[in-house]
Amino acid sequence: MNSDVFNIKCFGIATDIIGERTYQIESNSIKNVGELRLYLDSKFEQLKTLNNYMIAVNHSYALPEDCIDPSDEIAILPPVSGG
Amino acid sequence: MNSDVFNIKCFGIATDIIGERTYQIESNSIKNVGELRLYLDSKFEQLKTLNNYMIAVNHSYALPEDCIDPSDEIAILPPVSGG
Amino acid sequence: MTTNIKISSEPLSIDTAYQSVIDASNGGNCLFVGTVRDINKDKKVTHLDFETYGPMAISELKKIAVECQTKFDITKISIFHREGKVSITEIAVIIAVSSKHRKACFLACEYAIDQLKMNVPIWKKEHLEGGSFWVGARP
Amino acid sequence: MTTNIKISSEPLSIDTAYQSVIDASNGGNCLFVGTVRDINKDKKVTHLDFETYGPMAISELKKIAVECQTKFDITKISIFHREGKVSITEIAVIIAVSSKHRKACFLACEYAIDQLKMNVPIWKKEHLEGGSFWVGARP
Repeated sequence: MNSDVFNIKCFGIATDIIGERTYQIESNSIKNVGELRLYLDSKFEQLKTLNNYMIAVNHSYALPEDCIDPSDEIAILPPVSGG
Repeated sequence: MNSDVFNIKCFGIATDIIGERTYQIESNSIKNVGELRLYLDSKFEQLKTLNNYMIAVNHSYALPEDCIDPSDEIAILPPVSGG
Repeated sequence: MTTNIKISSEPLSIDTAYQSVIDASNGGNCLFVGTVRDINKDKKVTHLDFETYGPMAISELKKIAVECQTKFDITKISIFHREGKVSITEIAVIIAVSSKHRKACFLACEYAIDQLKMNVPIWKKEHLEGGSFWVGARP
Repeated sequence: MTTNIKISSEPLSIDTAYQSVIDASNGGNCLFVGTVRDINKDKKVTHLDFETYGPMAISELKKIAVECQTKFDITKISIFHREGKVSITEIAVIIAVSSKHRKACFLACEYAIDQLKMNVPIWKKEHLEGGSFWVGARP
């Protein structure tokens, strides 16, 4: 795996919007969750039609200021609806 | 069954205090629940050691002013503790 | 509106209670299961005995079921209570409620057990290692 | 303190959930059982599909279980959730809680399902007669 490729897991409606279960981003400039969100929002306009979405890093909800690097497990979580 | 004999069903600790499952009272003067309670309280001092007790008439909780006659199904209900 | 009321000297089945309330139009099901504890107020309990005033207990349980259906947005409720001897960890009472949305089934289930404990003519005799007594009778 | 967390593609058993929380020192047991409704917002549902982010869902469910044990006076809690296809009236989720006294098990059970619905990465796709959609994704 290339060291500057982020592998982003997609779930629920995010898979439909992004068109893949794992979306790859090759980037040296994305350093935190906020930058990742800006990238995704510009690339996939439809993400803005959601009732928000969250980013998880290593199985925890992440804040915009949380740092990420390609070795992290990153996921796009649209609004959950379990239960 | 004698027409002026009340048959009072006893439950829980009331059976222990009164000593019988059905207690008979022969009386022409008891006309309502309040009078029955006065009679029982005077006869069985230990009823006063209870956290109160209720009288049921025909399967419903009764108030002191509710009339009773020997054809009614009457019961002494000590504090309930189901569940 | 469906209500199921039962007082039984046989063990109570959670599955029977659950099956009696499920409904394709309901998404929420709440069950309260009251079991017999081994210790009460620091004393070791061996078993319980429930005495019931049968016809009045059934009548009061029905009132609670109907009241729950009036007060809360539920469609089905079942209340089962044991009578006679009940051992430690056995089930004394089951209340099962189903509703379209979950909030109502929680509210109704808790209301029903609270009312049952206050108003239904059932008496619990607790058997301890050193004797027995009627619960809650005296201060 | 005992917690049981499970995400399963097989039918969930209420009895298994109940057995996992009973305890001779507890008198109160509350179960919430979430089932699949046939109608949602006036549309006929044929079945649901639950997608889960497995490891994170398990981790979030554990957090809820531990939080319940911190916030409420309970000793045991189990949370079971289905994944994959689930049919009408089948069980999607079971939360079982036991506590010494009943108030705590009701509070914890309701808190747990509220938190589950808000925070656990599980997504429900509703299949209707005329198509399917991800629940709650869009305004």
